[in-house]
Amino acid sequence: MKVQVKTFGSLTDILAKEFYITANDTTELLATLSRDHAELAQRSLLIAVNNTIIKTAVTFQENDIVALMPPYSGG
Amino acid sequence: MKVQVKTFGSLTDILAKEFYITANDTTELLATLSRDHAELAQRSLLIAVNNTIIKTAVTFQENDIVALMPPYSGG
Amino acid sequence: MTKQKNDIFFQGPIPATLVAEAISKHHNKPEIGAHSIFLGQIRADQIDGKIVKAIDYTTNRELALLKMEEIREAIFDKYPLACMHVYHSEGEVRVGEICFFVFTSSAHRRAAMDACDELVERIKKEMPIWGKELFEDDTHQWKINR
Amino acid sequence: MTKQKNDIFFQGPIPATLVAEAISKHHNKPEIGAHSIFLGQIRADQIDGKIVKAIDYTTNRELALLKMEEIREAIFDKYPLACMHVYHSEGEVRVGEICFFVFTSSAHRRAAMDACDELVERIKKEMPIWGKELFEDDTHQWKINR
Repeated sequence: MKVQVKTFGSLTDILAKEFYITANDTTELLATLSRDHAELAQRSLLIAVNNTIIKTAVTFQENDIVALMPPYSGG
Repeated sequence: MKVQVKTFGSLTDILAKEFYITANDTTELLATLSRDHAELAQRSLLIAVNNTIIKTAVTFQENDIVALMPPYSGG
Repeated sequence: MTKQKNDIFFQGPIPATLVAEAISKHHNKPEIGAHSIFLGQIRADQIDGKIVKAIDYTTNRELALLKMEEIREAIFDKYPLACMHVYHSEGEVRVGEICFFVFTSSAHRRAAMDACDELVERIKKEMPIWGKELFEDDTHQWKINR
Repeated sequence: MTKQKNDIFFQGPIPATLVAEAISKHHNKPEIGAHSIFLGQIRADQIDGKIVKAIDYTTNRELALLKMEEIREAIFDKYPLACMHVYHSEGEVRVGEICFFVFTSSAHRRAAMDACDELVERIKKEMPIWGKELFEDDTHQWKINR
């Protein structure tokens, strides 16, 4: 599946802010990104698929929008 | 002793805001005022002598300033 | 509309612009990270079918300012505050207007918030201030704090 | 400087006049007796010998607005509030300027104060907002909330 990835906060120092990538599920997506960007491996990440935070691995549908987010630091 | 009495809050509906009176101590002062103003008897009052709140009866010095105050209701 | 040093009393309603001015004065304090503000506003309470239109505040000013110094010192001793400001109206304040303004500032939020909370409680309980509730029919009743 | 309905984000620093305007808008609400306000101000933190001069805030705006609606509903369900307003800066906010403004109003003080407190905690913890601390030497570090 082709999905759109958006990155936020400190992740934008490592990855592009928006890009398209092919992956079957969130696990595969993270594995692919971590292979190319070793710094990602030790990061604590929140993942939202189509604006819903997911707690366990999710299988993608074509054109899903995936947000990769480090811990929040607003306020 | 002649003392100056100042009244506050709801007491000003019953007594003058400021007056002079002769009394030896706070107990005598309250007894005199309650005799002339029956409404005072059931009131809960705070008393300050020369800007110090007193908890027990105090003997007056000449020209003491006595504040008679109902429960506070600021804010 | 005048306010002397250490005088917390403000004649009439406290304008919203005073709150803005108080905030602005802290822009040059780089150690501050949090401000906590409490505002008391006159509520149109209904009592025995009559509606409050204003509260007329009077004080034992000398005793109040002594008590305020005592409270101020206790709060500064207890919390790591950068600043503390308190204003209370004297005289008539109408429904919808502000009669009470407490403002605390600190590096981290917990100190400002807890100090503001404690200041509000202590001032209501310990400051010799009295509110006379004025009704729309020109009668009155003395306010009771619960 | 524009703010759409339900949009909590404000471009750049939040001016003190916005706080005054927010207060003034409640003068015609006779059921309100208490307002509680929290303001976050950019602190000149020193980190490894470098001093913060500003924070640049970015957000996941879509997710943030959905989350804000969820928080807003939960707070209104939990506390008897008359009003609730939240503003958070987006973009660069310099030391001494305001980046976060939470404003709650209620008949009696406890609801406004507790709701304001809970809003501040939940927004810091649950809203997808990130602060990039800009140092005086033009390096940066991503803020971590504790």
